[in-house]
Amino acid sequence: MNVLILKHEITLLLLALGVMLADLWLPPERKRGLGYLASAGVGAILICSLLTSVPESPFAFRQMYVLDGMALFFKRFFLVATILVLLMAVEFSDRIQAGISEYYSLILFASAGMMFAASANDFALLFVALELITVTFYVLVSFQRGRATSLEAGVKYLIIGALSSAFMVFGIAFIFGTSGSFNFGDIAAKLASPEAGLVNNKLFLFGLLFLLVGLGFKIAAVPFQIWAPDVYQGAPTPTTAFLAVGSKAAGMVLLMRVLFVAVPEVTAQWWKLLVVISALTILYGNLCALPQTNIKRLLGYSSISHAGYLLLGIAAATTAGQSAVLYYLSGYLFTVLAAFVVIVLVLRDTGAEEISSLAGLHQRSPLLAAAMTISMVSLAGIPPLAGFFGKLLLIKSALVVGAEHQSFYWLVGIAVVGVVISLAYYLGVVRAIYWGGEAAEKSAVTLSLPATLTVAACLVGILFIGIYPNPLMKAAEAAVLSFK
Amino acid sequence: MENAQAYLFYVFAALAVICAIMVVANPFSRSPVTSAMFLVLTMGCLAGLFTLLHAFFLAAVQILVYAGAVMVLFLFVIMLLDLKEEQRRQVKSLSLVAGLVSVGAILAIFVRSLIATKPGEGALANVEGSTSKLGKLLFTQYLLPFEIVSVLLLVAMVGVVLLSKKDLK
Amino acid sequence: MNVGLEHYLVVSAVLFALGLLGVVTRRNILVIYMSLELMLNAANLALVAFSRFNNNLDGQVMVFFIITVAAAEVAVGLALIVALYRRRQTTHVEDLNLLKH
Amino acid sequence: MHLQTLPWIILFLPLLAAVVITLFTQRDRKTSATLSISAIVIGFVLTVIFIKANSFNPEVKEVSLNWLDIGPLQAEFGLRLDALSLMMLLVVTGVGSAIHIYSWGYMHEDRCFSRFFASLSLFTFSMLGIVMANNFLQMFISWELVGVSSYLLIGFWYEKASAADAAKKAFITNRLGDFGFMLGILIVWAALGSLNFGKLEAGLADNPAALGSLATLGGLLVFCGAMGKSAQFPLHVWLPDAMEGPTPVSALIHAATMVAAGVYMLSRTFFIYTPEALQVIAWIGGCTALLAALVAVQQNDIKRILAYSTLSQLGYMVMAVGLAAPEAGMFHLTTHAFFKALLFLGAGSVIHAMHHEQDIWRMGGLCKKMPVTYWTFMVGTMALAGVWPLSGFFSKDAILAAAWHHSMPLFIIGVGVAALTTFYMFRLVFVAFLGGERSHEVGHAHESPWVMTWPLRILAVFSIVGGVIGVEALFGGMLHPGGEHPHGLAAQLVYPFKHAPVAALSGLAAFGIGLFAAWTLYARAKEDPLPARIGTLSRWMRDRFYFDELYEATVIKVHDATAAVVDWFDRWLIGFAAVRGSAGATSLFGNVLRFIQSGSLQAYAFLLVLGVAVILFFVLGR
Repeated sequence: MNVLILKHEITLLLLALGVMLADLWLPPERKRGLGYLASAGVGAILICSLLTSVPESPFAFRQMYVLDGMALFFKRFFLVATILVLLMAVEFSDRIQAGISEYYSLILFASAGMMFAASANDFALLFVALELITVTFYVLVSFQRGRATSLEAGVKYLIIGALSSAFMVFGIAFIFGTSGSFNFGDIAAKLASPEAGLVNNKLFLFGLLFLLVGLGFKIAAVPFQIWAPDVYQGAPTPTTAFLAVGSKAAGMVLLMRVLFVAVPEVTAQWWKLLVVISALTILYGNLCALPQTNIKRLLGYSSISHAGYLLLGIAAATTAGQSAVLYYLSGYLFTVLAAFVVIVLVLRDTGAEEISSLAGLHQRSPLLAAAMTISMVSLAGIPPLAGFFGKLLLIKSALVVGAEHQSFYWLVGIAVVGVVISLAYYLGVVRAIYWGGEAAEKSAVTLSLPATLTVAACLVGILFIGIYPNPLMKAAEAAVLSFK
Repeated sequence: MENAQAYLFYVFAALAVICAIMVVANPFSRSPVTSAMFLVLTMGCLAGLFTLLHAFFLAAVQILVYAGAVMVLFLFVIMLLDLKEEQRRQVKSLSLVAGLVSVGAILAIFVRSLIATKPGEGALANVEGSTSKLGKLLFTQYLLPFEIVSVLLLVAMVGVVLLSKKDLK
Repeated sequence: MNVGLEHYLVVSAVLFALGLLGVVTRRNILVIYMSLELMLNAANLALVAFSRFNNNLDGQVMVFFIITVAAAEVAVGLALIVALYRRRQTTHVEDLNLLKH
Repeated sequence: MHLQTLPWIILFLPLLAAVVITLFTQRDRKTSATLSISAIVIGFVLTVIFIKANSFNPEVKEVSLNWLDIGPLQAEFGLRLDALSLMMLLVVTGVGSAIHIYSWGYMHEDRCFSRFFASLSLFTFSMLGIVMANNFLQMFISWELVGVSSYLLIGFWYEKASAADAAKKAFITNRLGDFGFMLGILIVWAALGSLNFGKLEAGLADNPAALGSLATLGGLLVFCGAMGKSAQFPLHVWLPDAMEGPTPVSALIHAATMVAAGVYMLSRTFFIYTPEALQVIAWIGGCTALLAALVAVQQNDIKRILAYSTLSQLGYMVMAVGLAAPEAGMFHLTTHAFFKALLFLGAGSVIHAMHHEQDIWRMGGLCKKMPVTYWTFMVGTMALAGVWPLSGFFSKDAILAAAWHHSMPLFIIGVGVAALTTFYMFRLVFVAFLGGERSHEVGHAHESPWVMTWPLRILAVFSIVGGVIGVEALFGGMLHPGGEHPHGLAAQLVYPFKHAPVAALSGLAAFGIGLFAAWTLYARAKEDPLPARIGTLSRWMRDRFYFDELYEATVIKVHDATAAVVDWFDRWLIGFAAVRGSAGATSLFGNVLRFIQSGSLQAYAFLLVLGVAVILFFVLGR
């Protein structure tokens, strides 16, 4: 077994420890800059991961850990997200009273957890990776402990998170009990052999459903979405961004691996459940977002609806649907991070998070106004931006399946209705920026060079993925092939 | 011998369930301290059940970590926060009924599935949870999760320090 | 009088359900948290029972992980509850009402 | 040498400039202008390098990326570089550079200097997109972008109601044509299954009947797009109004780029037109040329005269394409780009000096005040009128020769238009530049700064030599490989007289007649003598043959009536019942649903457990 297969995770953990240790010697005023160092380090790991290809034998630790195309795709995804979130955290640092270096290193630890999740091929690894992410996020969410809302969000996340973990653990126990293994490959093999009768084993399905509670909590799908708006609103903004992108994507990759690698037969049986969940999630997220006035809460509901769109591709359970999920997530990464970076930068002085406080942004900073606008327009799914092609691919994959199961046509209809509803609130944000009356503050928003670069990177990402979708589509298709 | 084990099972199981009821729905006291104390007892009973299942190492860990460390932490926090005066708040009957119904439904579905499946048929109970065997597994096949858990403990440590440090520098 | 796997599983499920009931009905965050621990213990019991009757030690390794993770989670959770108490002087869920709708 | 990336750089530099200006340098006027200007100048230099590196080889080069492929839908994003597009590239970047530089001087005092340059760069990007596109889809996207950016530019002074209206009019008229264009593209795609020009051409060469019964219709629908952009009758009405934009914009839109896009597109897609379609195209071109020339005779606004002149010349070019001589059309497009840009910039220089006075009857005697402007303007006029050996003579002759070979009536129209052209251009020169001062503004007029005069000088040089530097041979070689073309300067100079002597001589004769008429009527005129002589006709010409009024009375009235009906439906049925109703219901749902999100942790936990119970029941309960 080749330990080098774990090189990305190991370096990331070492980087996290390094950042934590560097805190001991750095004078307080220099600590803020540690974030740049950390993101540069993550950048180096990203470059390394880009140079890595899928090894001959992708497994390690007796097939517990796998480094296939899918894992590699998501590792890169998480690394990009981490870089941007770290840069965002640097801009946010003046609002964190104590322990900014710990904040950076916790982000890195959570990122390491996501990297492990991307490679999990075993329920033991799935459990510990997910718990590493969740426990780290308990701390990250309540990091601004001077703010009551941050603490409240932390406690809510803690209780609902622990509850869903308990469900998940109980579920894993029964999956283990009925199938006799934690390993995805073993379970799939047992499931495929008809004499074992696992497909109709009710206790096995019971366990699987409980496991889905835990994963559903991570991606914030109905009916496990209930925590998301409160936590998104209360958490420090970089944490919210990481929660929206990283944590959700970790849930998605695990969900896909469980559903398509471990229990493909059951997934095929359960399409109706997935369709209903997807439809409800889309509707719930979009409808609740309509009357929102707090921008972070709005994005919380919006992230619920996006989980619904992602589930649409999973319900389709085809290669096209899976690759559409990967494409959609990548677009979502840049889009949502762009929005959160703008929130961090614009609302720095006032601390208000109302949509109306974005008024007159185009006069204060055309760049940020453009970034927010493009992000909202992309989230709403207007061509030619990333969000549009993502939705197009997802809907197309669902339509193909619709020939077999009519319900998918209904699901597509609901998805389209969801898009129409979402236009109202996304464009509401745009309207607030350009026609929202006079800016409360006239002063131009001053941006540091790294901040400008972060915004620009997000914008380039959204536009590139949207205008030239082919490379990413091909990469997603290649990643999905590893499920075959 | 068989019978003795069966009796012991029923004793431990009944005790565990009764103590668990006392944790969540103690008719005599709503104090968190009593809940915590009954939870310790439940853990103890579970350790007993573990022993009956020949999981000797885990039984020890259960007592040491759960009853010994985790529950002490709970009690410590309860004492630290001095939570006496909040006992007067009452459980709303509506939420109690709703909770009972949904939890009962889950339990019912579970029991139905259990009856439909009969997982225990033809099972031979012969595995021994000895420390050496577990240790071997832990440090070979399960090394990776083990290491991740160690990182998790580090994160928890850092998190606890950050969250409970008195002064914000 | 033969005690089989099902007996253990029923006990485990009852404990899990009791924990769940505690989470849904109790108002003190600390007690809710204890109920969550009860649920985790129920899962542990099921795992150990399965491990014993399936003749497979992997389940016990998992229990080891669960206990460790639960300890870490409890530590963070309690620290969070203490921080909340310091800020708001409460451990009651009804008082967490800043974030809604 | 390949230099595959050069064309991409040329294409995307202006876009980059536009983006950077909008996002970063709004407040910094100088940087904005520098960025925009350097983007296009670098583009020009790179074009020259690219052509040089490929040793002026008119071989077709394509670079393309697979832009999108979802199952059967395959769209590519590619650049096609052949003689046609390279030459057009030179024109667009070359003339564009001159106009950009000139704008620096002309727009110097404008408040929204940066916005102007951002729009200008966006426009350049879209135009380059049309020129280099290798497929219909990409061309259509750039085509629409040109529409959008010209809307921004024409309506640049949007505080002025007339400018805003003109921008709207241009946009809507173009949309009409574009709708036809889109339908045409769809027909071509449905019939041939590809949108790539190279593949389409090869497919049609293999099987000329591939387009089937819809061939003529498809061709004409595609031509609709060109009618809109190149302002052909009856969609010409937007172009004179577009003069409301700043003068450099007029030069850019009317000389090198937007209006030329239609002709360029016709040449690019020449292979899809059936003979019947070409017949229609030729006649529409001829009519436009004649009509516009007549209108130009009686206009008094210096920019409007030039606008109608442009219309008339565009008619020529479209006619050339219709006469199966796209190379002649492109040749005229190129030379026209030089001298029309020159004339517009000259007019701009005059207007600048006259403090935005545009009536030629309030000028006069400017030749002494503004010698550079006067002489360069004179060169432009002579080139436009077709004086041998200036560039306009050669290109106009090529068109007349094509008409001579194909259609007698069109030849006569062509010669008539040539005479009219000379007449109205010299009317302009005599009235505006010669004679006495007609207003006291003339007394204060002085020559423009160097940033404005140097582009004039450079364009003047090209207007003189543009006809003999091998442009025609290039287009000819591209569209009719193997055809004969003269070599050497002397041979070039006399080629028209040998090739089609009648056409060449009638062109010169037309010039003579036009000049004579203008001289007799206007050399010493205090006011316009024509209305007195030809009465009604003159009024019709002045009022542009009442096309706007006609549209006002018919199209717009019908449109308004329809709009009123639709509005009623919209307001009462859709608006009230559907939209209000569903919007109301939606937000009601939203408001109800969010009370689920009560903020109570207990309720959250309960809902989660309830959700689990429901899902369990859904899957295992039965």
